[in-house]
Amino acid sequence: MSGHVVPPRIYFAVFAALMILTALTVWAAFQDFGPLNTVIALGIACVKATLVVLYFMHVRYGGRLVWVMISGALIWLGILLVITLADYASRGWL
Amino acid sequence: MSHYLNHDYGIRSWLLTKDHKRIALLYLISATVMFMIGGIFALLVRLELLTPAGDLMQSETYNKMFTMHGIAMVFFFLIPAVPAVLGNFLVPMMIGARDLAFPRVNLLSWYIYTIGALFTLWAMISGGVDTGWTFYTPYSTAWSNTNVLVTGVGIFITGFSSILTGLNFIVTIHRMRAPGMTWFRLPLFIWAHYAASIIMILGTPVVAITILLLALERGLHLGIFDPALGGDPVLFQHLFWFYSHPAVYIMILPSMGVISELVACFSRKRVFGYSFIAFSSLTIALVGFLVWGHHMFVSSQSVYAGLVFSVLSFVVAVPSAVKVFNWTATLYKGTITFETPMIYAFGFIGLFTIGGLTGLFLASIGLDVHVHDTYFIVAHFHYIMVGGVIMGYLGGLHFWWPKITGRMYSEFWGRISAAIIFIGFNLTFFPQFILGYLGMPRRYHAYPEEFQVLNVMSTAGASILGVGYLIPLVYLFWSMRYGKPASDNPWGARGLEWTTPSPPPVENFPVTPVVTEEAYAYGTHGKESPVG
Amino acid sequence: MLSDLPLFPKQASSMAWQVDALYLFLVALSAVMSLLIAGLLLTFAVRYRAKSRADRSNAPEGNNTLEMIWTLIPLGIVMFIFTWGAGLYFHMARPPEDTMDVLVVGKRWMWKLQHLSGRREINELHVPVGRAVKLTMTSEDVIHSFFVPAFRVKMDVLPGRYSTVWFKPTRPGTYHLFCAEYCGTKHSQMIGSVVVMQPDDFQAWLGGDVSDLTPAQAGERLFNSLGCITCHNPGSGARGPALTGLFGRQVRLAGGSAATADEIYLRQSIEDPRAMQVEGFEPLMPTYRGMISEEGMLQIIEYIKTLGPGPSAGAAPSAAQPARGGGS
Amino acid sequence: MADAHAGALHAHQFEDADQQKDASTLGMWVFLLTEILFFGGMFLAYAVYRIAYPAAWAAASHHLDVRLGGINTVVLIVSSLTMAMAVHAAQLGRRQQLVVFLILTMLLGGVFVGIKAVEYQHKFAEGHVPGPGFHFEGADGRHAQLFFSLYFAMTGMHALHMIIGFGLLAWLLAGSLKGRFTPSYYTPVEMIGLYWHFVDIVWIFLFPLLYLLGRH
Repeated sequence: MSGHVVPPRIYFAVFAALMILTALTVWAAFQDFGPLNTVIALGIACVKATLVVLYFMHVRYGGRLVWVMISGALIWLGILLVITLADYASRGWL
Repeated sequence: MSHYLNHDYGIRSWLLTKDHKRIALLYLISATVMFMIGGIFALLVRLELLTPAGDLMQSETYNKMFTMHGIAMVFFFLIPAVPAVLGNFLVPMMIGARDLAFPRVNLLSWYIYTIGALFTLWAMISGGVDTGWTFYTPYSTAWSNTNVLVTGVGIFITGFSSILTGLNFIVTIHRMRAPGMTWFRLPLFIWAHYAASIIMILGTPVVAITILLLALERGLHLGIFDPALGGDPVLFQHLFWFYSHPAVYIMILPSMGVISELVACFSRKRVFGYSFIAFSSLTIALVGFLVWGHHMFVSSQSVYAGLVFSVLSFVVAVPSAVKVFNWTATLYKGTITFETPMIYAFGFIGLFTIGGLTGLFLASIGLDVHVHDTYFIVAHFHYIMVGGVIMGYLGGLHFWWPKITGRMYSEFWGRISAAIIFIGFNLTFFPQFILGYLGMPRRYHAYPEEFQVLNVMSTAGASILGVGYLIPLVYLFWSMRYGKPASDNPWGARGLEWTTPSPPPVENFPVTPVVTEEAYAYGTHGKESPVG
Repeated sequence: MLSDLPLFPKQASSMAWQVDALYLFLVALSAVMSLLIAGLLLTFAVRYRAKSRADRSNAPEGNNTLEMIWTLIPLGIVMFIFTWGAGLYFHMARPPEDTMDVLVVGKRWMWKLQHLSGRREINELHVPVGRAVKLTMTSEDVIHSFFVPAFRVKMDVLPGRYSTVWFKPTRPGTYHLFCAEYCGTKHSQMIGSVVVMQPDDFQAWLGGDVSDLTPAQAGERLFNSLGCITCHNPGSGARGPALTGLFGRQVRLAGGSAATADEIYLRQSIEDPRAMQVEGFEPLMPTYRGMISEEGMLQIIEYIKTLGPGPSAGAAPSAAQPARGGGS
Repeated sequence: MADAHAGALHAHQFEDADQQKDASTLGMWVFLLTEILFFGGMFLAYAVYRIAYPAAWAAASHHLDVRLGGINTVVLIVSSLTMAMAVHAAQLGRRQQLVVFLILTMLLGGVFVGIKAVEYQHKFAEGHVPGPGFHFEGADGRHAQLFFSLYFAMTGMHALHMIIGFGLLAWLLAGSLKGRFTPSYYTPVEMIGLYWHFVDIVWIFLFPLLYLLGRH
């Protein structure tokens, strides 16, 4: 699962992408896209995080088990967020 | 012969040990101490409730008693009991490994547990804490004048010992299995621990951050749940129960694993429906995370959220029922003997059945409104926690005691004390179901007189239960020195842990075992001689 | 002694027998299931004890049909119980239209209640038999819980929020009122009683003490003394939005969002007016946080509720039938 | 996570070095999963209040310095790159490179924490620290105080992780100066690298959530 030597140019490419995305998200924050602002900011953050996980953290070259575990943890986080927020969203309903 | 107990001597060899078996014994000692502390608080609570007027102690004192009873029992006994003692000892042996994957992390987890326990004990000695083990805000953040901060720090620290234990088990079960030990040859004890470990690593961090936020609010005015700032105390309840409900499964799943081993061994038969029991553990671990809101049916969470939590709570009851049916079916056409561990297993199945069925009352949202926060819920969770977890723990402790110490305990006293515990338990907690339905709220220091008869019964039962717990403490301790030496496999049980000497050598197996058969291959190799 | 031992609390509300019916069903189900399991355990334990010579050939190690049966049948049963309990819960969560309202403030360690006629009570609640009663509750400090076992109702009472509970007493008598959510040192003394009276007796009791203003009148008095009236007057060109017919209506806020003018909206508008800026008005209103007690807040809200549609805002309305805004 | 002794190829409980490395990597990942849920609790609180009080939170967010936050984001991403390069150097057994990249990573980590300290100091000066002395110029100080409570809780926990990471890097540096790591044994470098990247990811989310949303 590990021991895979990633060529540095991939690291640099990922780094460049992260930098561009950072600039993009700052730029986007100052434009008015309405509710889309939040979507864009979080979307870019997710892309950046995915890049770091896949390349810097070598998950792209790793075994299936790590994939399963990461998705498991994200599902659990999703459970926590979605169910609790659903409570707040439906507080007024009867 | 050299084994893990005698290959090295001195306190240093224990406090710096990296042997999972010795760490299990360290946990056994500290968990027993915490159990006795929690037990003393419980007896004081029951004594106070003998009379309706609340005249034994001040209400401040009483509130601290039930709080510290809950904290000591939940965080420092029930959660580590089966996994950190029996699991630590048995997980590597059952899968044919020399140790856990990270022995130093394992030792670290015990030190973390101990430091957390010392913090909490310090908080108890220097004035105590009175928030209830649930730490509901804003009472805990703004109104209680007791040692909430120190207690919170203690529980926060201890959480990491649970995380590290779970982490160790998961990696060990994935990576350290002996050749031929496929997933579906694993003993059900391992499946149960794997499922519990998932909860430990995914739930515990949430309660850790929750307690931390509470501490920040109390100590540094970072008002995350403060209604004065527009914060929501119900959010605290969401975060708290996201861990603390699944925590129930951290306690009960490993105990269920023990019961699967006991029932198979003393029926001399493969467990009925192996894969169904295995998968029911995983189902409980997953669905158990979706039901936390049933602790909040009257908290003013939304009506629809309540309904969703209610239906999921009913769903999670099904895999538990499946386990009970499968254990019962295992007895069919078995060759059953009634040694002490088996008596505990029978006790577990009976009490857990009642605990589970009364869970249906609470999952039923319209009925829960009435019994919520009454003695009904107290009775229910003691049937699960004491009737389930502790019965399984004691059964397992007796079952593997010969392996752990190399000595047999007194079978006579074992059976007597199991019976006393069973009777005392029911007398203590069954009346509380009725009390609860009559409407006696929990955490009451004084109560209306019409509730007295049932409270007296409960207190009488508690004293019997207390005696029942003291007897094993005496004869188990006695057996360590004077007990009959145990053979490698005194019960004629299957499983890798019974193929090594009692007590086992330092690295468990002289040569790494190769597994060629299913778990619980009773019968296929002819009957082992019954216990002598 | 045991003959005095009750197994059920008194049934004193329309809800009580419904809850008891579900309870009894579950008790029966539990008894059947427990006896079934215990019976099987005992039978097998005796029949297949090591010394018996019972036939042990073809001992099964599993049976998928059986597993399906004992997974699906319990699933069906619990789903049936779920729908039963859920129906009951909806019934509890939805108060009927025509209720007698009482305002409740919990504080450590007492219950303060006020009828809409103005009569105040502490740790006691008098209600007439046969009339649905709705409580609007809030807390001054920590979380409490309003619990009347004889009515089978319970609801948490939270600081900074309003929760409601309703019940319809069916039998005169005096019943326990408990605080069910642990609230500190004297939690077990935060108790009282609910007195259910015949309607005539209740009217006599209610009229027995006329010195108090109704909550709406007290709210109006507060409204005037705090100077709210200077801006929130129904005249044109007023600096604040008119409150006539406001309660229950949709309000457009500055910034484009909308909110329903319910209790919590009014409370937030009084405490953080500039956070709840109504569209078309200047942010002039100062905060009234800390200047109004929890009871005062409930009274002002009660007063605003009575400002029904029509020009006669401010006129003393009938307190027993507060005007409720249209559906939200 | 690694339980190996210097010099020994693998610890006694493992069959071989591969099994050990496998186990260590898995263990580290499991640990990082717990960290996701740890921060997850605060993200939940954030979401609940952001949705409940959007205007107050946007106003409060305006009082954060987006330039300093942005610079810190860049600093942290560069440090992730140097950390990745450090692992790369360790894989290839380039000891000098490893030392240089570790020092660079530590430096960048130090810069990040330093800038964070400056920001905290601004908050103290402006009275934006929750508590009795809290002072806020905007319309809705109460809910803004909630924002700053979470701001300090989240960035504080993140900074604490940075400081722990800094200590771990110092330990790695000492080890690599002694030549402990070889192409066949560099598990600690890789594990601490994973941790460092994880801390970076947390910031990648904190930056938009705290500094950017509601900025326009």
